[in-house]
Amino acid sequence: MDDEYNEGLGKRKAIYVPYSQAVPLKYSIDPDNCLYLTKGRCGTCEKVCPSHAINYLDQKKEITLNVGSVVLSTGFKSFDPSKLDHLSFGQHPDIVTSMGFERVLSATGPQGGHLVLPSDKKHKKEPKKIAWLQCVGSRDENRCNNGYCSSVCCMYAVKQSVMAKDHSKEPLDCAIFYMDMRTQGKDFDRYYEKAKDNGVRFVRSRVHSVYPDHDKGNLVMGYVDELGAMVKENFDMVVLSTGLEISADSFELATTMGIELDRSNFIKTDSFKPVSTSMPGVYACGVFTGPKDIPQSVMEASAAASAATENLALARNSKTRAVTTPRERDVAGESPRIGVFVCNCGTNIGGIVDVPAVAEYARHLPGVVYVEENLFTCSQDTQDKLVEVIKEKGLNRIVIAACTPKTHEDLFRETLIDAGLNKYLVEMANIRNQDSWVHSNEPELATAKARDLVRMAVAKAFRLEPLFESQLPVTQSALVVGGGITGMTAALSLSRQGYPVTLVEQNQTLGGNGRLLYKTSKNEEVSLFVRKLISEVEADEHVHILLGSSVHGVEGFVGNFKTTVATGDDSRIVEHGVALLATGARESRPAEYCYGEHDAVMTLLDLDARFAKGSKVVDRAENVVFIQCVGSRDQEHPYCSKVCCTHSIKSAIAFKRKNPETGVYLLYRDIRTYGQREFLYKEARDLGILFFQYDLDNKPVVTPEGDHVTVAFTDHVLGLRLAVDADILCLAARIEPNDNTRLGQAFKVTSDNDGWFLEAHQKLRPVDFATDGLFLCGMAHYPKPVDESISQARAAAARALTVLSRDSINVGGIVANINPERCAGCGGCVEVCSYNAITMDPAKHVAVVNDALCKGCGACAATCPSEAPSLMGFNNDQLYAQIKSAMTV
Amino acid sequence: MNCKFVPSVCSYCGTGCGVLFEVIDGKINSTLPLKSHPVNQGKLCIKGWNLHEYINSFMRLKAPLVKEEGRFQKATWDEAINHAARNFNRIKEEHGPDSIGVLVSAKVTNEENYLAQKLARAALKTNNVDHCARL
Amino acid sequence: MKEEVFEPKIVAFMCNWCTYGAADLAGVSRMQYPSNTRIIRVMCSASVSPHHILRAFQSKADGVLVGG
Amino acid sequence: MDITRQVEQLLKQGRVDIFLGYRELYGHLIPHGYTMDNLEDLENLKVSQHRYSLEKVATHLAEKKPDLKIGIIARDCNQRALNILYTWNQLNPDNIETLNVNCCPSKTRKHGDCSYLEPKETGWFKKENGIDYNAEPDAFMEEFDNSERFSHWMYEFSKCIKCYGCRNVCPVCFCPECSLENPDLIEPGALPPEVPIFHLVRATHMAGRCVDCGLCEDACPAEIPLRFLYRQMNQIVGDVFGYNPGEGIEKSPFTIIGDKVTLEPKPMDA
Amino acid sequence: MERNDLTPTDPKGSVMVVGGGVAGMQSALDIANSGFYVYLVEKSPAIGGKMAQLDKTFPTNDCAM
Amino acid sequence: MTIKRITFVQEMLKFMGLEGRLHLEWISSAEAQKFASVVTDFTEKIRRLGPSPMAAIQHQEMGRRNHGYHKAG
Amino acid sequence: MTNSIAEFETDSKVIFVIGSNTTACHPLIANRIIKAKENGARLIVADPRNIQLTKFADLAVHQRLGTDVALLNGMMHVIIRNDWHAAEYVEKRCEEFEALKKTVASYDPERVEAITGIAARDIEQMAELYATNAPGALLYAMGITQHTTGVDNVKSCCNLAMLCGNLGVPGGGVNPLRGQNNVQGACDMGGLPNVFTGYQPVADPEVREKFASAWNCGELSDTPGMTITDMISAIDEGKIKGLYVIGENPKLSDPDKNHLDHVLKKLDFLVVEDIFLTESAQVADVVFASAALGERQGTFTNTERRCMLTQKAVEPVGNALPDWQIISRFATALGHGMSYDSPEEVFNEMASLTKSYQGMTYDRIGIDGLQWPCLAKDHPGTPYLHKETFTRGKGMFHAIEFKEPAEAACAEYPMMMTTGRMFAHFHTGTMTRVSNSLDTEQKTGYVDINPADAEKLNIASGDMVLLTSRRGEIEAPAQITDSVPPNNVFLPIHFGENPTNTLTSSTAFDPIAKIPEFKVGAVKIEKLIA
Repeated sequence: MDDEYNEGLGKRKAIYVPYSQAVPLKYSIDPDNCLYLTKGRCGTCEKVCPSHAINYLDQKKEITLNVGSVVLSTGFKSFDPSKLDHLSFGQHPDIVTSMGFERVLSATGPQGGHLVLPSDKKHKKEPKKIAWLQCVGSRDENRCNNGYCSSVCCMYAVKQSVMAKDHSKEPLDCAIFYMDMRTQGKDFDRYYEKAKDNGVRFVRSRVHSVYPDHDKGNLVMGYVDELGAMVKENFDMVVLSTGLEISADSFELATTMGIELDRSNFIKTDSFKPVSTSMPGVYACGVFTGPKDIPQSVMEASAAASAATENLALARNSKTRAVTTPRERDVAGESPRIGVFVCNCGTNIGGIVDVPAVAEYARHLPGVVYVEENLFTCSQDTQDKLVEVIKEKGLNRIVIAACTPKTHEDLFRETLIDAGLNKYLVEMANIRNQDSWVHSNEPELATAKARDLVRMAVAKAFRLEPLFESQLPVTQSALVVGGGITGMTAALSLSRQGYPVTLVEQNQTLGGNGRLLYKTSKNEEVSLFVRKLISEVEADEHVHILLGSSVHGVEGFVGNFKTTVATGDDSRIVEHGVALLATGARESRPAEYCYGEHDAVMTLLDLDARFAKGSKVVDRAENVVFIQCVGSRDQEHPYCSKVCCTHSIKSAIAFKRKNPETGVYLLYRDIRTYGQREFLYKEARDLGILFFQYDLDNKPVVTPEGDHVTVAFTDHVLGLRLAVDADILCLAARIEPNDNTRLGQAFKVTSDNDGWFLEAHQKLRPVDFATDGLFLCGMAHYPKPVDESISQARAAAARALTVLSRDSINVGGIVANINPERCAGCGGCVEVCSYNAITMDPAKHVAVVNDALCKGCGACAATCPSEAPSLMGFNNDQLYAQIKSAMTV
Repeated sequence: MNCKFVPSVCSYCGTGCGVLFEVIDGKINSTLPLKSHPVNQGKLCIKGWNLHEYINSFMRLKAPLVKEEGRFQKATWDEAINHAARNFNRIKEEHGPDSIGVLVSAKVTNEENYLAQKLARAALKTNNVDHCARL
Repeated sequence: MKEEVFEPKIVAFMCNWCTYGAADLAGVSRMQYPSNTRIIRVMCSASVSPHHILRAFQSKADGVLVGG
Repeated sequence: MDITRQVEQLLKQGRVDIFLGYRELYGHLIPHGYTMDNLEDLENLKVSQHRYSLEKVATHLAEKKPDLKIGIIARDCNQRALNILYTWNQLNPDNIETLNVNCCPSKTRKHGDCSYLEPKETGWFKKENGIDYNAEPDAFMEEFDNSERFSHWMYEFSKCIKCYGCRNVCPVCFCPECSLENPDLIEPGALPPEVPIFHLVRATHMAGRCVDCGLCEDACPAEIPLRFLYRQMNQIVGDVFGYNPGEGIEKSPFTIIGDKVTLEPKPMDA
Repeated sequence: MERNDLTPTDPKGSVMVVGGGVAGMQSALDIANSGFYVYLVEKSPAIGGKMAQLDKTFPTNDCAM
Repeated sequence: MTIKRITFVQEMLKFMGLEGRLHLEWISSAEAQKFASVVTDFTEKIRRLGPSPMAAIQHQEMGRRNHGYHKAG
Repeated sequence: MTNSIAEFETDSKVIFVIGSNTTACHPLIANRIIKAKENGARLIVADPRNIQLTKFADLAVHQRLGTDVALLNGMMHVIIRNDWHAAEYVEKRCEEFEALKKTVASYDPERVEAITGIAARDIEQMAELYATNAPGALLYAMGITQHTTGVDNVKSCCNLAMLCGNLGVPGGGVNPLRGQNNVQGACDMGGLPNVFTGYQPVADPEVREKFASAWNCGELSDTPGMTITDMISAIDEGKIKGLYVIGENPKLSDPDKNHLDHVLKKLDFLVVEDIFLTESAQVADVVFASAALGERQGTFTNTERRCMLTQKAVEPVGNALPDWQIISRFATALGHGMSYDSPEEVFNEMASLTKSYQGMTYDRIGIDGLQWPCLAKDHPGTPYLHKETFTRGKGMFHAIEFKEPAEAACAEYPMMMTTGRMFAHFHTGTMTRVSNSLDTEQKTGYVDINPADAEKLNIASGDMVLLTSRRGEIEAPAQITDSVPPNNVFLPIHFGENPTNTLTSSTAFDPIAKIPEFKVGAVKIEKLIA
C-alpha cells in the first residue's frame, strides 16, 4: 500500500516500520490492510518471526489515567490540495505537495534523495524547471476556509528550492510564486537573500491555474504577474506549498473535551496565556494553537511544560521512581578479562556474516576470555544472561558486536551497571549497520570486516578504563536578567514552582517595553497586563528584585554560578544554579524619512503613546501614512523585525475605526501578518486601508510641508507616482538588540552578527545557550510579539526547571582530562575549547578542565603536541590501538 | 642563580664525543653536543643527549657500604677502606699476592686506570690486572 | 597469471554526531558500498589529530577518510 | 658601546640577574651565564658564528626561578624563538632583556652571518636518493613526482639514528613529555625509528611554530634536511592561514577557534 | 501573567501529553526532567510526527532527524 | 578546527609523496547516500592510486612489539 | 684504530664494515660512513643481521655466524686470483705472503659460499669493491672479536688490509670500534695482565725496573697475570680469593651467568667500586661509591687514540669520591702510599713513564685532545699509524684456516643465537636504564625472531618465550623482525631481568685473547603460555 511517511510516493507493507529511524524501531501491523486480520489469510509474519513477537489478537484497549495536567500537542495536518481543481493535483505525478517534495529530497525517501521526476523514475529523468506555488490552502477563504497564513510555507519553499538546486546535477531553474514573502524568523531573511543570489526566481503573482500539457508532457502554470499581465509558463514539476490545518481528529478531541477553538479550529488562546486552553488544567502547544514553525513549537512545548506543572509543584517527584543499582566492582589493577558477545540480530547479521566464525576468531584475541553468540543481544533475556555471565566469569570489559552504539550503547551500559561494572567498560562493534546491511552482496567480505571490527573493538576494550561521574550539588535558585514582560514572566514561573529568583533590572522600574505598548494583535490592553504582572512580581516573596542593577562578573557553571551584581556603587554576589537572560530589545531611532526633524513623523511606539494618552493630532488626522521596514531588511540590518507589520496594521485599523474617513496608506515590502494575524490584514483591506508595495531601490520620499509631510511613492499596479500629504507619518522602525556585549562576556555567551543572543540550536534548542544552565528568552533572542515572548519566557523557565528540580548534577564521564605532568602550560587548549571549559591554573602553570562545562568533543586533545589532554573513553591510547588493530591482518 | 657550561666527553662507547654540561646552580641540568668538537661536530646520539640523566639518578651510590651479616651498612670512607684493606692484606698473607685479582675499568679515566694497575702491581704485587674490554 | 584487484585498506574517522550517523543510516537503508573502510568512531572530527592520521598511514593504511 | 660593557652595565644596574652569552675556552666558544659573581669572566665574552639556543637555557632558568631577570645575546633566530616562547607562555617577556645581533639575510641585507648560510655541496648518492642540501620546496615538488618524493624522503628518514637531537636542540620545543616518546603513537626501540611517522609527527608540531633557525639540521647526525622539511610546513601554514611564526606574538592558527575559516574540504578528484 | 486557575490541594505528580511530534516530545521531556511522570500518547506506531518527514531544516540546513 | 588540521595534513602528505590519500568530507547524519557515495568514490580513488608506498617499507617497524600485553605499572 | 674517524669521511674511497652494528653502537662513526657514502665512497657491509647500515651499502652480505675467517679468506682468494692486491706494498712492507696465498688458495668463492652462506658472486664483488677502491678502511667491532676465533678474525682483517696496501695510509686502516669509552685508555694504561702502560711487557726486566723505581715500591712481579676469564676459573679453583672490581658489572657482562654466580660465592672477599649498586656490587663485601662523569676531572682515550679531557662540572653526589682518590687511599691502606693532589699530577707521572703519551699535558689536550703516539711537547699527535713502517718492522701475514664456532645448531638446540647492543642502551644497562629517556625507549630485554620462525613456533610479537641453552634458560618477550635471518635469534645484553649471559658459554673462548664467544650459541625457543 502507499506509504504515508513518503506521502504516497513510495510503498510499504501491511506490517511495517513507519520509517527507518523511527522510535521505537519496531514493526507494527496495519489492521486495515493486513490480510490475516481482514481476510484471515497469510500469517507469514508470525511464522518467520524468530522472537515470536506477532500477536494477531492484540485489541484496542481503553486505559484510564489519573493525571494532574494535560498537554495537547497533536499538531497539524497538511492541507489536501486535491480539493482545489485549478491546481490539478493528483492528475499528474509531477505535481506534488511540499511534504511530498521533502520526501523526494530526503535520502531516506522513495527516491533515495535523488531529484528525479516522479513521473519518470525509471529513466531517472531530472527536472530542469520547478515551480513552487505558495499559499495553497492558506490565506484563502474562497476556495477553502483557511483565511490564516500558515507561517511556515514561504521559508520551507525557499529552503526546498535551494536544496533542489543543490541536489540537481544540471543547472536547475527554481521559481517561487508568492504574494508576500514571509520570512520573518531569525536569520530567515538572510537565507531568502542567499536564495535570490543563488538564482532562485521569486515571482510576486497570483496563480490561477496549473495543468498538464499532454503534448509536451510537462506542466503549465498560468498566472498574473506584478504588472497585471497574464503569463503562461512551462515547468517540469510543480510543488504546492500546502498550508497547515487542524485535523478532524484534533478537532474532535478538542470539541469532545469542550475546549474553545477559534474560527479556524485552532485552540483559542490569550496573548498573555499563550499555552492555556479554555479548560483549566489543559494546555496546548505547537500548531494546535496556531500555525507556527519548529522553533516556535519547541518553545511553546517547553512553555506548556512549565504551565502544566506549575500547579503540581507540590507533587514533584511523587510519581517518579529512583533507580537502584548494585555496587560497582573495582576493576583497577585487574588485567583485562574481555567478554565478546556476537549478535546474529535474527538474520540481520547472521544471514550475511558468518557469526560462528567471527565468534571463534574473537576467542583468540588478546584479553578475550569469553565469547558468546546471541540471536538478539539486545533482548531482555540476553541482558539477564549477560549480567550472569559477567559475574560468573569475572569479566571486566565487554565487547558487543551487534548494531550501532548510537541506539544501543545506553542499553548495554545499563546492563553493565546491573552487573556491577562501570558502565563505560563496554565497547560496541557495529557489524550490522556498518557491515552486514551494507555488504549483503559480499558475505565473505562482510565476515572479514566483522572480524576486523571485532578485533578493533577488543583492542579498544583492552584499554578501556572505568570513567566516573561526580555529583555536584545544585544551587536551587535562578538569576533572571531583565525585568520586562519576559523576565518577569520567567521569574514568576520559576518562583511558582518553588524556586527563589533574583531579578536584575537595569532601570529603576520594571516593565520594559511592555510599558510602551498599547494593544496586542488580539486587542488586549498591554499596560493593564504589565501593571498586574509587576504587582505580582513585587508581591512574590520568592522573587528578589534588584533595580538599577547590572551583572558585572560571572563565575562557575551549571548548578553553581556566582554572579557579581552591581547596584549603584554597591555590589553583591548572587549564587544561583541557572541564569535566564531576558534583556530585551528596543525600537531603533530611524535615521531617515525626516524622523526627529518633523513632528508629524513618529515611530509605532510614539504612536502607541499617543493612542494611550489621547492626542489631538491623532484624533484629527486626515491622512496617515505608515512606512514599513524602516531600517530593517536592508544591507546593514538584513533581518526582519517581525512585529511591525502587525503593529502597523493594528494601528492603521485603529485610525479607520476612529474615523472611517481618514485616509490610511501603508507602504510595505512584504506584509508579514503571519498566522492568525492575517485576519487583521484582511480586516484592514476590508476597511479600505490602502496598501502599496515598494522596493528597496524605490523607497518612498518624504518632504516636510508645513505641519504635515508629503510622502511620495509608486503604485506598481497603476504604474503611477503618487504623493500623500500626511498629518501623521508612522515609521515601523527596526527593533534592535540592547547592547549585550558586557553581559555576553560575563556569561561567556555569544551573539550573532546582528547582536541577538545565539541559542544552542536554532530549531531544537531555541531557549538554551550552548553553555549548560544558561537560557535566553524574549526579544534578546529576536524581535517578537508579546505572546511569543511570554511563551519563550515560560519555555526558558521550563528548561531551567530541568536543572533546578535536581539536587545535584552529574559531571564527568566522557570529558577531557589534562595530565598535568604532560602539560607545558602553553594555553593552546584553552584557545581551542569552544565551551570555555579549560582554564589555566596560574600557580601550577598547567591547564585544567572543568568537567561541568566540557562537552567531550576532544578538540583540546587533538591540539596539544604533547597529548596532555585526553578525551576519556576516546583517549589516544585507545584510538592508536584501534588504528593499529584496524590495519593488522 | 648561576649557569655555566662545562665541556666533557661522553662516557658511552669509544667514539668520544664532545659534550657540554649545562650546569644550573651546581646541578647538571642537561647535556648538549659541543658544536665545534672534532669528533662529533655538534651532533650526538640518544645516549649522549641524555648523559646527565644517570649522573643525576636518585639511585646513585652516595656513600661506601660495608656488608655486615649479609646486609649493607653505610660506612665512612676510613671504615670501608680499612675494612677492605685489612681483608686483602689477610688474603695476600694467607694465599700470596696472586690470590687477588683487580679488574680495572674501561669506564673510568686514564688516571684512574693507571692508579688501579699501579695499586695491583705496586701495592698488591700481582699482575692479575684485567678489564672487560673483551666482554 | 590472474591479475588481482588491489583491495585498499582505508581507515575512516567518523564524527559520532554526523558521519557515523550517516553510516548507520546507510545501513538502515541497505545501501551497498565497498567493504574496504574500517570506521573508528570519534566524538567530533575536531578530535582527529594529525597524530591519528599519521598513525594510520604508518600502520599501512592506503587511505584515510575523515567525516565531520 | 661594545657588548662586554653593555652586559656589565645590565648586570651592574640590576636590569638582569644573569646574562647568557658565550665565552672562549681552549679555542672553542661555549655558552656562559654571566652574573655579578663572575664579572671577571666577562673578559672572555665573545660573539661569533656559533649558535646555541640560549633562549632554551633561559626557559630552564625561568622554570627554576620564574621571576629571574635574564639577559640574552639574541641573534635574529633567538629573537624569533623568544617571540614564540612568549606566545606560548614559556617565558615572560617582562623578564627578558636582549642584546640583538642581526644575522639573518633580509630584504635590506643580502648577506647574513650564520652557519646555515654556508654553501654545502651535496654528494651524488644523496642527490640521487635523498634531498639536495640546497633544495627549494617548490622546485622539489616540481622536480619529483609523488612516488619519487616519497622515496627520497624515506631515504633521508631511514638514516635517522633516533637521537632526538632535532627536538632536544629545538628552541621552541618545550613539552614536558614528548609525543615522539609515546609508545602508543610511535613504537619505541626501533632503529631507524618508525618512518616517516617519527619525523612527520615532529613536523606537524613545527608547523606554525618553527622559527627556521636551522639548529635541528646542524644537530642531525644523519644530515636529514629537517630545516627544509619544517620550512615547508611553515610555508603551508603561511600560504593557507597567513601566519608566520616568530614575527609577532600571535598564536598559531591551529589553536584558534572563532576566526572565520573560509576553507572548504577539497573535492575528491581522481 | 498566566496564572493557573486551578490550584489543586492534592495535585497529581503526573501529566499526560497528547501527541508525539516535536512539540509533544519536547514538552514531555521537559516535564519528565523536572520531576513528573509523563504519559506520552501518540496515535501512530512511532513518535516523531511531521518533522520526521522533513529532509533538512532551514536556516542551518541541519538534518531534521 | 577540523578543516584547518586536515588541510594542513593534506598539504604535508603531498610534500611527502602521499598525495590524495587523505580526504575530508562533511556528511550530516541524514546523508546516508552521500556517505555511501563518498566511501565508494574514495575506495575507487585509492584503488586507482594503488597501494600505499608505506606497505612496501618492511623490516624495521614490523618487528617491534605491538604492546599485546598490558603496560605494567 | 689505526686511523682517525674523520678520515672515513674525507679520505676513504671504500669502507668495509664487518661485525659492527655501527648506527646502533657507534652512531657518530656511522654518520661519517653514511656521509662518505653520500659523497661517493663505496660501502660494503658484512653482518649476519640486517642492520640499518645495510640500507646504504653498495653490497651487504649476511654471513653465517662465526664464519668471518672463511669470508675474509674468500675475499683474499679472489683478490689474489685477480691480481687486485697491492703487490708492491706487499713486497716492500710485508712478509709471509706466500703462506697466506697458499692458505687462501683453497678458499674459492664456491667453498666460501658453502661455509658462509654468501653467494659466490657476492664474494667476488666484495673483493673487487674493496680491492679496487683505495684507500679502503676496514671497520669492525665485537662481531669480529667475541669469538673462539677472535684473534684469527682480527688477524684475517689485518691480512686483508695489508694485502690491499691499506695500512699506513689516511682513509685506510684496520679500525676496531671500541665498545666502551675508555677501553683504549684502560689498555694504554696497563690495565692488562701482561703489560704496563703503553704496552710495556711485565716480562721485560728493564721495564719492571723503570716502574719499580718510579713507583718506589720494591720489586714488581715478573709473571704475567691472569685475564678475567682465567681469573673466574681461578676463583672456581680456589686460587683467587680476593677481587677488586672497579666500574664493572661482571655478573651481567661475563658469560655463563649461572656458573659465574656460583663461582663468585667462592670468593673470600669482594670489593666493588661503582656509581650504582650493580648486580655485582650487591654481592660485594665492600662497595666504594665513586664520583661519576662530570663530577671529576680526568682524561679518556677514544677509539681513535684521542686522549681528551673531561672537566669537573659539579661536586660528587653525597659522599662519593673520585676513583683516583679512592684508589689512592685504598693503596695507601694496603701499604703502598699514594698521595696525589689532582688527576693532572697522576697524568704527568703516567706520561713520564709512557712513550706514546709523553708529549701530552692537560693544557695541550684542551678540548680537541691529542692522538697518540704523541712523543714530544711539540709533537702534533698521530692521526694514523704505520705510516712508514709497522711497529715490528714488516707487516706479517698470518695464514689462517677457518674454524667452526664452538657451538652449532643441533636437534636439541636448533636455533643459533647472537648477542649485542641496541641503540638506546649501553653495556649492562647500569647507566642507561636509570636514565628515564633511555628507559622509555626500551624497558625490557627482548629476543628478535625472524617471521618465518615465529610462524613455525606460533609466536606473535610481545609473546613471552623461553630460551634455553646448555647453560641455562631465560624468558624474554619476542619481537618478530626480519632483521635477523631465519633460524637465528638476537638478544640484547643490557637487561638484568633477561640476563642474556645465562645462555652464553664461559668455556668457549679465544685461546689467546681469552675473549668469550658471545656472538655464537645454540639455543632452543619455546612459547610460554601466559
